[in-house]
Amino acid sequence: MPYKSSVPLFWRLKDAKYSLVGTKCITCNQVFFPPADFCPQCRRKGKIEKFQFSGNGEVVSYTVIRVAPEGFEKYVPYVVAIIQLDEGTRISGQIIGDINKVEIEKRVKSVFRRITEDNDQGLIHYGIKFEIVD
Amino acid sequence: MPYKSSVPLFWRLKDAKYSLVGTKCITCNQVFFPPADFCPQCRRKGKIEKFQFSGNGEVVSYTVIRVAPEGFEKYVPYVVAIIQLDEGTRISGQIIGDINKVEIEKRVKSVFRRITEDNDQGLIHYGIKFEIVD
Amino acid sequence: MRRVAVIGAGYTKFGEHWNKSLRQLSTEAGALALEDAKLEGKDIQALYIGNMSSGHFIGQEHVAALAADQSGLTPIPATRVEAACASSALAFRQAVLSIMSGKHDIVIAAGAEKMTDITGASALSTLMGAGDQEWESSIGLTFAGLYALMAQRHMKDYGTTREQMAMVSVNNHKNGSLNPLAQHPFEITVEKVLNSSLIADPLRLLDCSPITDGAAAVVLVSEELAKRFENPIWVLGSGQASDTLALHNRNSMTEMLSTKVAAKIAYGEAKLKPENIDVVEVHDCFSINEIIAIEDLGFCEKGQGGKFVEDNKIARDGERPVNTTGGLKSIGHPVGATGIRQIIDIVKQLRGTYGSLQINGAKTGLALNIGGSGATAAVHILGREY
Amino acid sequence: MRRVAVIGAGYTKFGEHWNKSLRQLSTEAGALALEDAKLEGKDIQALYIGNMSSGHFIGQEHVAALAADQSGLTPIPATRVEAACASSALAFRQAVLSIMSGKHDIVIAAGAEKMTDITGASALSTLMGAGDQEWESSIGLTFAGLYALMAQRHMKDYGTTREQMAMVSVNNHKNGSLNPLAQHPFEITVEKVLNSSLIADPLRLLDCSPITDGAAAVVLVSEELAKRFENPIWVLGSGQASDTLALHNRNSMTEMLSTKVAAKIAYGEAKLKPENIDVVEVHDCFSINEIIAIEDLGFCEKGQGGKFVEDNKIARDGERPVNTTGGLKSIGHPVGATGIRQIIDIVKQLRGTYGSLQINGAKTGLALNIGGSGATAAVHILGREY
Ligand SMILES: [Zn+2]
Ligand SMILES: [Zn+2]
Repeated sequence: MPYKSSVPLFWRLKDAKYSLVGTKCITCNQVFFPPADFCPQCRRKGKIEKFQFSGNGEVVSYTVIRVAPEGFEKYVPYVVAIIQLDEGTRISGQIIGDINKVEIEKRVKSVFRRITEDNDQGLIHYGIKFEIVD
Repeated sequence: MPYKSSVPLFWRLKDAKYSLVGTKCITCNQVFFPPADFCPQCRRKGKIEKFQFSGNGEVVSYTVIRVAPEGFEKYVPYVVAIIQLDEGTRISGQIIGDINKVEIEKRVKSVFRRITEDNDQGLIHYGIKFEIVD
Repeated sequence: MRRVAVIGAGYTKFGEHWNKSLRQLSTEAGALALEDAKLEGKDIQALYIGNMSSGHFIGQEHVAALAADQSGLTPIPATRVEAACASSALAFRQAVLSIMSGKHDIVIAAGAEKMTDITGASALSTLMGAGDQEWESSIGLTFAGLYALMAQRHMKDYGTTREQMAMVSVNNHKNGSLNPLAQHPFEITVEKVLNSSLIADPLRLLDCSPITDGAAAVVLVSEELAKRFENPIWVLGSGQASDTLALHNRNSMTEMLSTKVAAKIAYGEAKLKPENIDVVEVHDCFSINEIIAIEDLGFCEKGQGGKFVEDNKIARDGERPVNTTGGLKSIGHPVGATGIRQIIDIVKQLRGTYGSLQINGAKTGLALNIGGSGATAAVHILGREY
Repeated sequence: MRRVAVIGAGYTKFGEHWNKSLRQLSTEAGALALEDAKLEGKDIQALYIGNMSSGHFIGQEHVAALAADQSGLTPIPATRVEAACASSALAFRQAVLSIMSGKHDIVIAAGAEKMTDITGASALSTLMGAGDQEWESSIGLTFAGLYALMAQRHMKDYGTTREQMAMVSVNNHKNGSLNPLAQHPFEITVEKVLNSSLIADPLRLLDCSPITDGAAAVVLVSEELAKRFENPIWVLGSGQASDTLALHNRNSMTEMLSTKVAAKIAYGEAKLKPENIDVVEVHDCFSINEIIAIEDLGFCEKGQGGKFVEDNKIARDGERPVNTTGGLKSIGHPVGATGIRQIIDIVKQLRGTYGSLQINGAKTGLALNIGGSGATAAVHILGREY
């Protein structure tokens, strides 16, 4: 199956996946999450630094996944959303809690949760999810 | 891993894999194994029929596999050869028996044996192997 | 620039071919195209094939060489092109470019996918190889999920209704009921769509194209050679564009920039406008995508796609017939084959000899093939005359 | 026909990049090529990328869109080309054709593979996706096994010796010891090769190229634009050919028909003969393949490749320097990146400014990239002048 998790992959992405650490181009102030290695606008003139996102944001769109891909079958139904982070970029993430409370434009904050289990490798994957802020 | 076995695949190839049934173009008398659906020489003028190979042939080249791909690890070392079948085409296959008796140009005959086990699906795959004719 | 024409075309029955392998399907489609062109294998100078994920579906890469081998076409150059569900429109484009370049004069372009040798769940996961595996697949998103996200926002921003999306599927099944090669050649109703099981809200089973095996192939020739063939159909424009792989990295979720850019190029090359297009093939992997595509291609204003469908303008006898032979929904969606299947249906309409599927008087046609959630789009415009 | 030149080139360090993903490696190679060309991202009109099996190695298809996205090059057309280990030579060729066609004037062609995120056994199995999965992989054949079958027969038919094969690896490691980007930049001895562990008789570990991560990219421009750049290197010939996917379906196991056909086309286009080629890159995935390649390319008679190596004719100061920067054996073999890496090493030799790697006076070069056990071959000939 295509979603392939590996130890080096998780190691490479741990700051981002576990702590919402992205990057920022201090030349033009654009922020990037997932972290970008270089600024597509400034290119060679860009200067990239690490940047900590607060995890606060707003629902741009969402759906309820009822037929899941391999590895996620036992979590259905679950909500997946696109979140506009306050600092200025977007990310896909699950929203936990009452499905009926999820709406476009609702505020969310990030929480740290189990994402899935990898039966092949016996690994449990954790990462950032979101919950609705009342 | 790329070698993907599936029930439909085995079903499609069962006559060939289990019984060395190939095909023959009765327009030009060329034989095909693996079975070809159409004759690349005669193309639309070709007429394809099933054709039973005897399983007798000769070693064109061989090697001893000592580092195996997934699914074959426990069989190393094993001999893989290209066999010229008497009826006129070539096939890759394992040669069982004493590794030291295998040589280019030696005569072989086909036997039915276990090929590998598929741990994902719990299937045991059987098929044609060869042995040296003294 | 050197002009290029399609002079042979054919696709296999689409469906679950448990008795046929990828190599058999590819060979079959190639033979159909050659027969249609009244050419022999030895006339072909190069082969391009679109295929998304044979590595996962059947454990086989290097499928261009395999197709050339199995069709007895070696030693001609054989090249596989991949861009998820847009793989074969890109293979078609490379075939066009190779003739324009002067390297070749007669080229076969094919698309093939064998999806049913693995389980449905495994196929769904394989399809997500088209999305961003680090940031989309990893959180449990599916393809239906990505298009559901677009649908939710399209409904919110433009008032597009659940019923309008259902009408896309109804239209395509109605057309597909006329197509003997379709996987699901029967009519459905809006009610049936709305009562089918939820896959990813608001999308239901009958909003989604199926898992399919199939192959499609065309023969392309240079301007000079085209004149020797009956009824050549000309490639008037070829546009291709890319966008971010992840949906969340785009500014808008209700339009596809890749489609808009590709369409602009294709219209420009063809010197045609949306109102000059007689028959249209769009990529209805999910019903919402047909609505978005109709807007992005300029057949109506942004946000009016749902209304356009509701007003029956996409019907075979409507203002702008779309997916006249069934679309991905009814014909099926063997991902790597769809782009060329679309082009073949345009070619057959433009020839004017498509039997019960014929849209009378069609002189120009457009095919839009999309990869993933829109990271790749390819637009081809074809015409009876140039 | 419109001429095409390479005006920018660069490859990443080859090796096990546990801290870098495919997307990072691709972006890095692209940036190196753009910097070398003194161009900006906005100047690039299309992207081609060769990649064999990202679907298996990292669970990601659609990598051309990903590369365009990550490099900030959207919405330009981005196309992935796959032909096993020959993927990037074919991507290069499509870039050339796209410029010849007149569609584009400045194109980036890249190759990338990330192979070390999975285990070695799994990587071996993935590589067999290049062979025939129904009739080769299914009986336990490996890639080393396929080349071992060729080696056994070459030894029997032509008296090629175990030592001559070892000398291929010794030569390539000697050259690679000068290359700071090589994965294994150290010298080895014939004895060391002969004492390394058996992989598939007669091939031993040091006959085999390693598992590698890496990426390579070049910028190509049309004839008209080339004049504005310093030291353009011209594409004089591009040949590509196919053969049966399975080794057992070929008449000969000691030569590759695909190489011979591709070479004939490339020599013809370049109006050059083997004796006019100053530097050569061949596909030494296994030592025997360099010997077969030298013969098939016409640098010696059939069967004399072993002797050619033994007589040191392939050395940097020999009659026909081969793999002057280390070859696949010493530099490493990220399968989808190798074809363009080879072309880059030819380009840098022809520019005449390759520092300690320079072969003095090189004016013409040839690169041979092979897919699988020879079902695909691509030969490119480049030159300082045309
Ligand atoms: Zn910046
Ligand atoms: Zn025949």
